[in-house]
Amino acid sequence: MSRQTPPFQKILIANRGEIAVRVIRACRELGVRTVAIFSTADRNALHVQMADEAICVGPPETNSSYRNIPNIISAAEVTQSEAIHPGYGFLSENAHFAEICHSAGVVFIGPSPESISLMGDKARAKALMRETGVPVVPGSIGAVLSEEEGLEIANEIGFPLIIKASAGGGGRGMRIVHEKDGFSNAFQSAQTEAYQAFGSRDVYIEKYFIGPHHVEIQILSDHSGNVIAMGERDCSVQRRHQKLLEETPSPLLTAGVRAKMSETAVMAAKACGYVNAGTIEFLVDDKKNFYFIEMNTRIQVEHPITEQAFNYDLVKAQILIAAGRPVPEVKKSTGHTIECRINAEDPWTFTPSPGTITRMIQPGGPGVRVDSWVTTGSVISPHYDSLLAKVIVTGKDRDEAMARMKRALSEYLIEGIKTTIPLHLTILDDPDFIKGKYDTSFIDQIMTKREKRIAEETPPFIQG
Amino acid sequence: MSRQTPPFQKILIANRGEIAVRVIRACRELGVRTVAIFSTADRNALHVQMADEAICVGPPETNSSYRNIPNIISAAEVTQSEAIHPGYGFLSENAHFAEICHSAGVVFIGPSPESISLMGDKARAKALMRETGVPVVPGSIGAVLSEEEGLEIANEIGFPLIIKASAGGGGRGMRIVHEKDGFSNAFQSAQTEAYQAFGSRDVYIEKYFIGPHHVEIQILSDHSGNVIAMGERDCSVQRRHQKLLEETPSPLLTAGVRAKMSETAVMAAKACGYVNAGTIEFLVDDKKNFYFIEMNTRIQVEHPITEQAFNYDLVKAQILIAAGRPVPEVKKSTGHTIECRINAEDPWTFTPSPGTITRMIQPGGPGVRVDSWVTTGSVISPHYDSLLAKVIVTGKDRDEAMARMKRALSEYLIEGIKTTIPLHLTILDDPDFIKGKYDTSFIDQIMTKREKRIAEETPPFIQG
Amino acid sequence: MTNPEISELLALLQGTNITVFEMEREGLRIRIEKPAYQASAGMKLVAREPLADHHSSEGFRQQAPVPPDKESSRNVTSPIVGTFYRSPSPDAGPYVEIGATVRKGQVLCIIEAMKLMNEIESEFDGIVKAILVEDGRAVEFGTPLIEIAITPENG
Amino acid sequence: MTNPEISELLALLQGTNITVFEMEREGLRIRIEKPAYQASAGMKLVAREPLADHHSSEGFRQQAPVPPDKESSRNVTSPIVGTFYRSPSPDAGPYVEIGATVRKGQVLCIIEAMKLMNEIESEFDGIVKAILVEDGRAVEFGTPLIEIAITPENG
Repeated sequence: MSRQTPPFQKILIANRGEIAVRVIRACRELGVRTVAIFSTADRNALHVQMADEAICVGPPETNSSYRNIPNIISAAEVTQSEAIHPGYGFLSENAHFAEICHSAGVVFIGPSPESISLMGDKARAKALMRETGVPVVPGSIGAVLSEEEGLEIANEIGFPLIIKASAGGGGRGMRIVHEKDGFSNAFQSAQTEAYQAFGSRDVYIEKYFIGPHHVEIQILSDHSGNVIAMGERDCSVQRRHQKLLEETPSPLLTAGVRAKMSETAVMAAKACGYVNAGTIEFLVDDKKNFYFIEMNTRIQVEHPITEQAFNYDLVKAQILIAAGRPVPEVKKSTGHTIECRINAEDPWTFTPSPGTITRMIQPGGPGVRVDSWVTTGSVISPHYDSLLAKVIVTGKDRDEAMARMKRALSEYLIEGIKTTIPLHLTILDDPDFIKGKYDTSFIDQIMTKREKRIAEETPPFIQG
Repeated sequence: MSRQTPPFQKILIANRGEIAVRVIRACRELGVRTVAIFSTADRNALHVQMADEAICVGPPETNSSYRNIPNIISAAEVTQSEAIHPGYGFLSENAHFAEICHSAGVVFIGPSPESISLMGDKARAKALMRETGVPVVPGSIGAVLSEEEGLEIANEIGFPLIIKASAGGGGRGMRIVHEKDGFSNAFQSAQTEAYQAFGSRDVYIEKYFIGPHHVEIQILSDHSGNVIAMGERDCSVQRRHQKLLEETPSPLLTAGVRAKMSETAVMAAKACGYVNAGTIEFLVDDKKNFYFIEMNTRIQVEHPITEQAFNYDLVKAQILIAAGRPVPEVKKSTGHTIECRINAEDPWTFTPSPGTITRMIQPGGPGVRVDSWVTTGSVISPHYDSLLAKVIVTGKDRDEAMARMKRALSEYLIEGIKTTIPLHLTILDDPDFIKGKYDTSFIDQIMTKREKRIAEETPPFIQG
Repeated sequence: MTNPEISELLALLQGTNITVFEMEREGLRIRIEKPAYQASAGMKLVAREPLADHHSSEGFRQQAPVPPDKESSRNVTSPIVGTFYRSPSPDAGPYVEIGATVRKGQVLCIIEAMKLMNEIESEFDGIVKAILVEDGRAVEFGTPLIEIAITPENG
Repeated sequence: MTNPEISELLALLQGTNITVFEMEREGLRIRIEKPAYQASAGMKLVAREPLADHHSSEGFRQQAPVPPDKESSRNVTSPIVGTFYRSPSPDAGPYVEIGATVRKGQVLCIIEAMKLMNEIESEFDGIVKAILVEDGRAVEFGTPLIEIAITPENG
């Protein structure tokens, strides 16, 4: 790859933290010069030190710096950058930004603004998937006007189901119904609550899953219409929709289900004319039925587990595809790969723990990859997300990968701030996790078990 | 692997530096407790901090500490260690130490004392290989008594050839003969010089290779007689027999030669009743003929490239085999892997550069593994070898691996001492290296090119 | 341009001290005016060091700004990223020269960004002591542009 | 046992202050005696810290030795790794007790290593001030064994 003509002369990276470092690494291997952007809070950050050029785009607040479209476009212009890599978060799924890039003559490394808009609008995306034949969570199409219509749908999709206010959010006008008997009351009260909260009685019905699995498929497609799927990532270890640990292969899937999901993901990507790297997120129930949730039209935080499993550089592929090159060839995956996200947070309350890292020793050795932007002396600012590092391990099988992750985490020394490492070690010691039996309710269970353990260890209050 | 019964309860690691750290990592993944040994110079070294227990075995001088057999055996006894891993160097190829381990009831993680002695005696090893049908460097068997006998052998093996004093060493009594015409004079002067230097006129004759390649095969065998070969490592980038950079696959070998060498290596290992990990070193000429040089009866410094290529933990395998378990299964290798040895040395004069590392940032990201024992604040003592770290990268092909290594080295920050990183970057930029066209004379060529470049850049001395 | 897009644009302008924003696209034209933003003077910048010796950089890497040498001087810094110009057009003379007396609100220079010319006004009454950036050079957020010796009444 | 092995053994003993080395194997018996080695007193040891909190250690990890509290005290440290015993055999009384007057060269304790009993002699004339290791405990190279209050004439 190094001996190919570089796909671009210079790329601006419109991001910070570990993903900015990740993109710089890809660029350097491709022979592409890099421009980092930074806020005044990040003047000494690693991505600024590593890039060939660096340009301050604003004060710490992200709206004035990392989301400041005019300053970022202007930075690309004054540095004569040919392309912008948006990373994840910030402007990465902002169709408007992608459009401004195009009109400014700068390549946006990602899909077209149209694909971003389409997949960013959850209702439109779901409708398109339904048309395409991609399974979506069963339920009503649009608002359910009467109890009778509702019952009809309920009989079709089965129980449990959830009634939601069409205009809703935050749990208002929401009812979970476990069997037919409760349907009538629930429907009426949901309508009433919807009206009181949002001024509209419109509600819709969806199948409700207890403890579903979150499994996603990586896809990659080029301008010639080649779309490939690169296996799955099981992201069910989450707390309030924040992923904590991901692995591939998923301990849940069979080869047959994997093949079907991959095929479906390719179909979904083709349906929206998708180009570049993207991820189709699926909800999977215990019977291994899978349903489209959404498509992420950018690189994912957890992309490295796919990279290590396939010995394949997804970020380089993004850049090459954006330059009009074909999707690089993919070979068979090997072994088992796990990623742990190390956040600057209290491991049990998840309270952010900003501060200065007074001492750090990074793990190493066989099968260990670390993607990080911090080092001894790094300042963790409260302005930004708390992701410090991702530890990615590969083993010959799941058992070896788990043992390796425990080993790597136990040698990761980070002093000066709290991190989520103790939580990860607890996850890796959990009997259900070890057996591969976990779903999206897993972290709640971990927390409950821990509270119980602490309660048992604390001597009971002796009544007088 | 983590869910197997640990092969041992506790292992003592009779080594220091990165290999001690490497063995601790393997033990931790296997659930085995570790005992580090250290000299008073290494009290704060990483291997001491990482091990479960640590025991001081002597003052800085290696004969009194890391080679102090009584103290090491006693350390194993007082800590109730069941086995000793010798790493490489120090006592790793000391048959006497292996024997003392056995008589003290401690498992020596490595081959039998007999295999070590046999393969450690170069003449006996060569004779055994010849008997076994393993190709050895063609030449006389024992001393050549007369010029006539010498000429006969010369006609058989061809020119160039080398005449060496049987009792010799250090170049005394050594003659390289490029064609028949020079043979007579060379033979006589070699005999004379041999007599003057060593008191014996005995000389022997061997085929002489100009710029040969150094390629070795990793083998692994268990107590049931299973012997497997795990591909090759090209170690031709060396300076005075010190390896600097290794890669797998070798850019020199074809699939056919690789298969033949692997078969030969297995044959060689079986011939000496070998158990555990070992390496058969071969000299390979430009026509891809290969000849046995020696067998290293221990883990090699460069073992990680095989580990990353095969997703296989060789050190764990060593420990499991020592505990009587079978050789773990090996799958197909993938991609291309390179290792650079980062030494605390002046990159051009190779003068050791002891001192304190005032600041260090370790590389990371896709396909990068670092095996190191140093961190910010580490003291590099003049008492020990200068190996600081090994950077191991894997790419989908050789081009990607080279680009990745350059990228990883360019982000490796080590302040306070000199390192060989600039030399490695020069190697990776060399047109011959890039083409994969190099042999053991490569580093001399690199140095010559550099001197020429410097001479050209320096303005000539103007004569008055 | 939809309402969310306009509200996003307004949010973006909020953090800056851009006073005028104009944009034209597909028959749509937008012009936004805003009072000048009071930058906090004396922001301390720390030098960015290159990561290693062999990591040379020829591109955009501003030097750490030299702080004004006297308490009585203040720098006007760039509120945006763009290209610095001393005059409104190539034919016109510069807005200010060294030694000129300027009033708060007076235009000192322009910064071109995304084809728009952004006028940069003085935040102080005083005398132009130094022009810190060459004409036509790129500037980043916070780059000191012009040093003003503060008129004592304001100091 | 070959000559290289013997010369190796001698080299190994060189760095230690082992005074007697005995070995028996396959009809071979070796005994090596050597005059007592003068250890340099006052070697400064730095505490080894565990790498991280969750990295608990219950095994062999000596505490950093407390330096003798007075200039006039010296520690006799272990020249080898092994097990510390105060008496020559379980039935016998200890070599020395606190308060005992000892002479340079007098046996203070033994350290068992590889089934051999190594007598540790005092390097100083003085009075036994403290016995720093419990009977039967493992010691490493450099572990302070016995604190001697130096007799003024020697101090």
